[in-house]
Amino acid sequence: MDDKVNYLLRLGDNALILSQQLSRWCGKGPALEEDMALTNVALDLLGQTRLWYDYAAELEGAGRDEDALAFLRDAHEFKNCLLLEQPNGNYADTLMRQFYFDTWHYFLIEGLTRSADPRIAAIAEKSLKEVTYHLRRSGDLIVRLGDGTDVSHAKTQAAANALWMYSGEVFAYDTVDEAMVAAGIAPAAADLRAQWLAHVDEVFTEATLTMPPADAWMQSGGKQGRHSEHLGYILAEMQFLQRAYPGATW
Amino acid sequence: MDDKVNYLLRLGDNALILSQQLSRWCGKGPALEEDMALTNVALDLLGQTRLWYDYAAELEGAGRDEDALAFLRDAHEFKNCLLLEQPNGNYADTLMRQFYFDTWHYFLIEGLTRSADPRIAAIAEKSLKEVTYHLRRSGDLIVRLGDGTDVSHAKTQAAANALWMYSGEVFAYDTVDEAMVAAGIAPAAADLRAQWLAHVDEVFTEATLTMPPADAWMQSGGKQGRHSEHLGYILAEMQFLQRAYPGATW
Amino acid sequence: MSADERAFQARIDDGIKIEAKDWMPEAYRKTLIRQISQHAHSEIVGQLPEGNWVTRAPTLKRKSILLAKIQDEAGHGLYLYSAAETLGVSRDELLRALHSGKAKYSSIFNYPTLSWADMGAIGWLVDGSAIINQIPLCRCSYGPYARAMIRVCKEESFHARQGYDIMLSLARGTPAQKAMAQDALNRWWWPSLMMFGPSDAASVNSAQSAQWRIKLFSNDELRQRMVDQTVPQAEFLGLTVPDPDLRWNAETGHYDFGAIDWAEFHNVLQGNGPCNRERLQTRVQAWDDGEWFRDALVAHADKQRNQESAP
Amino acid sequence: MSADERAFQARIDDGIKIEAKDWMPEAYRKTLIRQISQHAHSEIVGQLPEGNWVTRAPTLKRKSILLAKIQDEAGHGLYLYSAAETLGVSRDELLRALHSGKAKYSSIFNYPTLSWADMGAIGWLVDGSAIINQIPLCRCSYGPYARAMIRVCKEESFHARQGYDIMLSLARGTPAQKAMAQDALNRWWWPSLMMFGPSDAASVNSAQSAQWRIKLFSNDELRQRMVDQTVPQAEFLGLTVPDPDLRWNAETGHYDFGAIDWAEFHNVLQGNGPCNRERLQTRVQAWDDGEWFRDALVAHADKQRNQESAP
Repeated sequence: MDDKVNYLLRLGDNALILSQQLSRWCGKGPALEEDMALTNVALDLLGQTRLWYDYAAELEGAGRDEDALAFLRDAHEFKNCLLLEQPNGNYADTLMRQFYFDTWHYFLIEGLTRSADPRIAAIAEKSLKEVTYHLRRSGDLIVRLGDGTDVSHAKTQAAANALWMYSGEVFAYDTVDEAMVAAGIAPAAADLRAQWLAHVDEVFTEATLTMPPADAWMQSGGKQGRHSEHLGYILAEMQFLQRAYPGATW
Repeated sequence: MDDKVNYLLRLGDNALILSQQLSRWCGKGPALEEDMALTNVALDLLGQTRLWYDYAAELEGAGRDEDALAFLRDAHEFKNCLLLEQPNGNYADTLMRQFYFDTWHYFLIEGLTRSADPRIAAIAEKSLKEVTYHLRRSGDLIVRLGDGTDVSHAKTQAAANALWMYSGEVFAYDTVDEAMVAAGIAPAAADLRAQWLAHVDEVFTEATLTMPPADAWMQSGGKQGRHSEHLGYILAEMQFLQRAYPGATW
Repeated sequence: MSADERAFQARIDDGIKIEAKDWMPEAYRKTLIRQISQHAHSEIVGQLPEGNWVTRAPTLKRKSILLAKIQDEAGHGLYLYSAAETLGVSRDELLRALHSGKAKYSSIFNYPTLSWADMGAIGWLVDGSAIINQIPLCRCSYGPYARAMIRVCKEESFHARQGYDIMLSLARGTPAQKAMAQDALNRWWWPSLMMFGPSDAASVNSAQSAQWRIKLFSNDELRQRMVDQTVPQAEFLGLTVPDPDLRWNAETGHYDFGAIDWAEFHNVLQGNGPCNRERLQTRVQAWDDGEWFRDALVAHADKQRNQESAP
Repeated sequence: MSADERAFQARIDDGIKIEAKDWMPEAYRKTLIRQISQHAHSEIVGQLPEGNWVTRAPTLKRKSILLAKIQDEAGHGLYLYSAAETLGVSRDELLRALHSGKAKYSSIFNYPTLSWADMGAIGWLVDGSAIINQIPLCRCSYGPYARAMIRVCKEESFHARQGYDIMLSLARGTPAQKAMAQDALNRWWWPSLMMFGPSDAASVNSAQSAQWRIKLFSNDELRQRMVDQTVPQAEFLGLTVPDPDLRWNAETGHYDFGAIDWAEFHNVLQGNGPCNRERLQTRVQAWDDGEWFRDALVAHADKQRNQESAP
């Protein structure tokens, strides 16, 4: 598979799987305002998914459209990072997953606005306002929960610790990522990671949370299609109609 | 669809969906002995499913085999009663669902041993030992939980109440069921219901549980393919591989 | 009638809106609180049957439209709770009444969504009926409610069109899809007609509400409007309305339709619908599970306030 | 060496089984408890990666075989806990050690099962390795353990054959199925080789265990046996073993194979495998969620006993 197509699918898969997970909260959030805000994020990510997939499909030129990419690939063909397929858990888990992602996503998208690929730069430009809002929102909530009650502090710290080992995969560049860096298409890992660590540290400090060690063991494999056991279930549900009624138009 | 085929599918679907639900407990039961016993029940039901499906497929003569019936029908084509698709919940919920089903199933299978259809009678004969054991086991556990601790009593009573409205569908005979009764193939509803009520009453009395009112409103629709929202998720998971890899041999 | 009451009724008769700070009879206030909160609860509970298909929407575009629709519903709930709050009751109080089972929500949401076609049928029939019910309320006597309804109706008409569009795709799709659409129409048709409430003969409180201009048309009038509007749409889809007694009456210029099974209506209302228990449980659990979160936001806000007011 | 110790070792050297009531050195008892309970825990935790596919098995027959296999594993756990109990430790104590993270289980179960082919690979490679490890233990010095292993091994060999049969169907299936099988072999090959433990040079306690006849062959000997047995099977399947250094050595009559990544082995052992946390959490939660159930059975049994002993 072409490196750029692969890279675009990684971007799209991250956004789609996270959007899918968030949409499970529909009507079940802890407050009406949260229901709306979370759905908003899910919608933004879904929109971004479609932009990445459309470009990937076009470059691939294999006759697959956005829906074929979303609904007709099995787990080993998905390239999202493991973080995004982790279960929703309680609301602190959901928000911490979001915060870890949003922080990386913001700096990445910000970097991609300067991509040598004009289409990627344009998509990033279009997404930047959204991901800026996402990051402000999730960081703000982490502060309020971390520095809220004892219960919320404990839940948020537990989520921070539990998800930490999934936070590093985005910076573990393989040949695909490095090819994008070499071509001036994507920002380098080291810069993003430094920005990520600094921002998480800042928010955690304000939130009175302890940041787990930066040199902790990090899980990986998602980008290369080696996922956790969660993804298969997510896809079985998401893809049911397209699989059960092949060739139908919806 | 032929009434007898329909009737056989109802029997098979009940057994399959319950087996599927029980198999979710694999490795997660409250005690090793329970893990084994529950898996045993799941295995028995799966075996019965295959016997019913094989006969249904043969009578239908449409080239569908047991796997086509299990994995290539959508929710509205499934004919299991609503009781069996209710979520596992806690272990008391799982056991109460089992007890309500086992009680009906035992009396039904016992009646079917005298079916005018010799193949059905033979399958019933073969299953009778299994369902006798199932009923003894679940009744025994209901007694021990109902008359165990305050906590177990409360959980068991709550399960009894919550599932009660799904316990009557098996006795709500429609034209398909009545055709089977008229042909001497299946036992009449009234007899089964009387036996069911008497047995549940006896076990609940020993378990110090209160039996909900016999004339309470009962949900129905499953036999006719009008299910709860649960079944779609059960099938999406169960059918994934057959749907995603059409035509493959496993 | 007291002088206050006479003046109040005169304003209504003159078409002047009642505002939150105006004097109003206690019964008017209570009736409005009941009506508005019931509507708000319906928006909130109404997210659940659609939420049931959002993770299984068949295309990314349909998923996106459905998500946006559910978000709109949460927004409608928000406007409506705010409108109710102008009458001196808090959102938390209203939610407590919902969670305890004291307050009602529209019975239609006690039916399950069994296929993707139900996303079409709900938009087309349920939102369609809701709009017919709600458009007159944009002119109702209570200002905050009328203004909330204007916003709600605008978005609802999008939802109805999107629902019809789903039905259209299915009706023009494969035989399996068409069957799915027909099955959804079969299941949602009668409950949608029941959404307008009991027939006028059986309806209580209608006269007073009409006088107060918070009920502008009778249940049966609105129901007839729905049938007249929907039957040609079903015909266009090539689907069959599940009512053997349905026929065009050239004399009245309306469709005659069959008798509604009010026993079913009352049975569902009494809690025996297929999903009553689950819908309420889901909302109660969401609320209970979210308690620590809401508490934390309050605690954090308190800390911030204390810090700001510190010397 | 004391007289007791000498007599004990002499019995072992004569091939006489040690039984529960016999005198034994404390270190022998402890080593056995550790080894048997680790094996028991592995059976219990080992249910989870396979349980992950039981609801998604592709045919009713495969589902049935998989369910039966998982049930056998629970049974093995049961025999083995019983064998450990003969050494004076209760099942609850052993489970506490598992749940607290103090006791280990086979590291192989910290890898995820990502496709149906993993059900084949686990049966073929993981159960295959387990059998090679366990067959000698049927002749180990401690009677209850040896007898438990005889039962276990009999069933395991079924499992290994069933796993190979899954691989065979996939390897002869569609290109997608064959790719699934190859991917599973790629992921499970090295972890299966690691199941035999560190190479003899790095292995501790081996000498003493060998003397006690609770370890009859070295890790490397057993590992070589596994490679020699499995490579031709992979060839028959038409699959490629993911080891570029693998080749037949006509001189030794064995396959030479590449270096094992012991860093990965130790990393997983230390808790950094893909599923360490989830596996343990699942078991702990099952145990905690089941507490009320176990308590109820005890309470009921107590009531029955009291009633029986009442006048």
